[in-house]
Amino acid sequence: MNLTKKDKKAFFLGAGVFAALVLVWTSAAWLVPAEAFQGEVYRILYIHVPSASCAFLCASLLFGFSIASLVKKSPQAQFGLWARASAEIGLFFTVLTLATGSLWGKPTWGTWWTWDARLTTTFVLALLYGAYLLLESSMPAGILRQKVCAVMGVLIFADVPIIYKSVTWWRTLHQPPTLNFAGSVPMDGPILRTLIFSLVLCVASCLWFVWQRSANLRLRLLFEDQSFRQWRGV
Amino acid sequence: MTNTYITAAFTLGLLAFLGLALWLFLQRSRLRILIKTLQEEEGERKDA
Amino acid sequence: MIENPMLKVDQLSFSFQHKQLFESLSFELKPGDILHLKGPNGCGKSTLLSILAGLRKPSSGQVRIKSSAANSIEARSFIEYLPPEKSGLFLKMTARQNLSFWSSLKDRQSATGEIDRCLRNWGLGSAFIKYFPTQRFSTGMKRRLALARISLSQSPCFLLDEPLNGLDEEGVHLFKNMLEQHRNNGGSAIVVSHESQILKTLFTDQLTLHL
Amino acid sequence: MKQTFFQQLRSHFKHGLSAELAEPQRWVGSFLFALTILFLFAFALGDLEEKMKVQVLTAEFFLCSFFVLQITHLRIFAAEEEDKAVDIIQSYPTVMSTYYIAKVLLAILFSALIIFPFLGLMILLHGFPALTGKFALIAALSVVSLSALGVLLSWMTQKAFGRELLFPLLYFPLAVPVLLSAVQASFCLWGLAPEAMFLKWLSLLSGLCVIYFTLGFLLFDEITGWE
Repeated sequence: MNLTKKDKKAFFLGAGVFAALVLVWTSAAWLVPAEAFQGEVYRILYIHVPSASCAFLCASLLFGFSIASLVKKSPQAQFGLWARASAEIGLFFTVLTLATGSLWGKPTWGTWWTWDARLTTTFVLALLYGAYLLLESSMPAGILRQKVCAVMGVLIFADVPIIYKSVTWWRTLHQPPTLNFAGSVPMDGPILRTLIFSLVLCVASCLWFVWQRSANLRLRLLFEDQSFRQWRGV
Repeated sequence: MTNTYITAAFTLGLLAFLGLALWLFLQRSRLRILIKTLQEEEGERKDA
Repeated sequence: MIENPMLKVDQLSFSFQHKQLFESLSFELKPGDILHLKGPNGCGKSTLLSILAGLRKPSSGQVRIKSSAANSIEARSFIEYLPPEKSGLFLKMTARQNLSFWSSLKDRQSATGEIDRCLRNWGLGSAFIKYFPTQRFSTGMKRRLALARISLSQSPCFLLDEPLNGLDEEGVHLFKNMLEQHRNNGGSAIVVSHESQILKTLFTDQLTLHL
Repeated sequence: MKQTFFQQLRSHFKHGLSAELAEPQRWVGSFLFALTILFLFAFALGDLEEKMKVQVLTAEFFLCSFFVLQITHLRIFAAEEEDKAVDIIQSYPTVMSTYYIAKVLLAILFSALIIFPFLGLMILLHGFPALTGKFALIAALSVVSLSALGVLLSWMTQKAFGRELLFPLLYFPLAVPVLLSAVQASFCLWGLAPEAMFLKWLSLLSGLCVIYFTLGFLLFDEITGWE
């Protein structure tokens, strides 16, 4: 186990964020007072809402890195790796959002899956992330791949608000959103505080994941270059 | 009945986060080992 | 007054997936020069030509065609590129349609008369050729049509990759006349070819790439 | 010697048109595909109650136009790719966005050539109540926005492995808002959705047209030329 000092520090920081998250979530799951209308099950909100926001945060990260890799022409700048890391972590959070969403849907609506506006948007976002990663893995490495993936990143970011708008219009005909971010759930006192805490910690862990994943990708690229150069006896 | 869903949701979330962190950690250490062996090889090649 | 060079390359290097093809290459092409690009297989001749044609980005270094960057629209209007194996034709369309498209892209809008004369010059004047899609041509005839496109465009700088492959005696003869006429009109060209004996008389200088 | 924007657009369009006409089997194939969809739904439709029937016919129409568009867009650059004419186009002083616009117009033309006769057949055979200007507008807007998107994605995936599988996976999620607003807008026409929403859906559809077209127009230059 020969991690460098920098690695150890980074993982130590990650462990700290994770410990805080465990603390907040356990208190959210059991200690914070139940909510008047939905009783206990609203608590899933504390994990569903932050992971959904992280999923959409990763979409904007992907957009930012895509624009950077389109504008910056220097090949060394590894915005492509950062973009790929944020797409992978974004996929992770969309799947987590869908899972917690259906866990919340079962007791509330009696079914695992409902075409609720936010769930459908997250589902399409998951498809978009999957499409982005598939596009990147099926192209030969090079400048063209970087540019094409950047264009895809821009398309995804342009599409997410439109999907959300169209799906919300579509679903509000059938059943008004019982719970959205601002929320019909009366947000005050301990409920609001816990939600903000878990949101902040979730975003922190999301950024940490993106940062570490892109560091791993850079490390692998370094290893590939070095081993190839060595093999070539350069 | 509902709190089974709550515990399920939260344990799922925590396990997912833990799994992802672990995967990153293992990947990082594997890469470090590979790079170290590469440098050792480089060293040997230089001495030989 | 020294004319500004047709094409100027300085410190050009290109590595493809860590394989260094060539390193800090510099040369100049003045109007009237015909440069013969030589080298063993796989030394990067075709890659160099595709960089000069603005199809590939070099790892480092600069390519200037009449003082504008190789991938700018002004630079592209001066050069005419012939790819090595494929001839870049629209196989489902007739020879005339091919030539009129390429000439309209270069703002030449050559009338059908001019196109027919060019086809006849290259021995592609018969009726069969006028009305049938180019996919039924032999490789030699496809190569002649590609060379016809290049001669029709009258651009000052030709980048020709293996122009003779598939050509018969008459084709080679026609190509030599075209290149000679091009040189006399002050045009320049870079030719990658293995049959250097046939074209030796035309080359003004040569550049050899090493593995 | 620099050509004006419209001159190049005209020569790309004119040439692309004759390239498509020189290879009819490409778009005749998708017309046969549309006919199979027509027959399949005719077998399966049976005698549904009026409201249900209209919903199924709308689904049939947009399902078929989506796949016809996809086939057209996947093959839109086939003429150039065959003998690497793509490299010559990129080595020529072509303004690549004119090339993009010409290809989008061709895609719209040739898919509309298949989709609107198909719509006529559905109206004749199934009594699909779509003989209204509004529905034609919805269909036209969705064809335009999907074509702007499809041509861009088709060029992007040109050099990818397993292109036939990758293209639909990229195309579908980005087409979700177009298909959704097209279906919902047509439901408004037949009272299956509140009338007031029709203008909203139409504005979303035209917004999508503008967004996909401008994104395609701006981003196409980035992925051509020096690769």
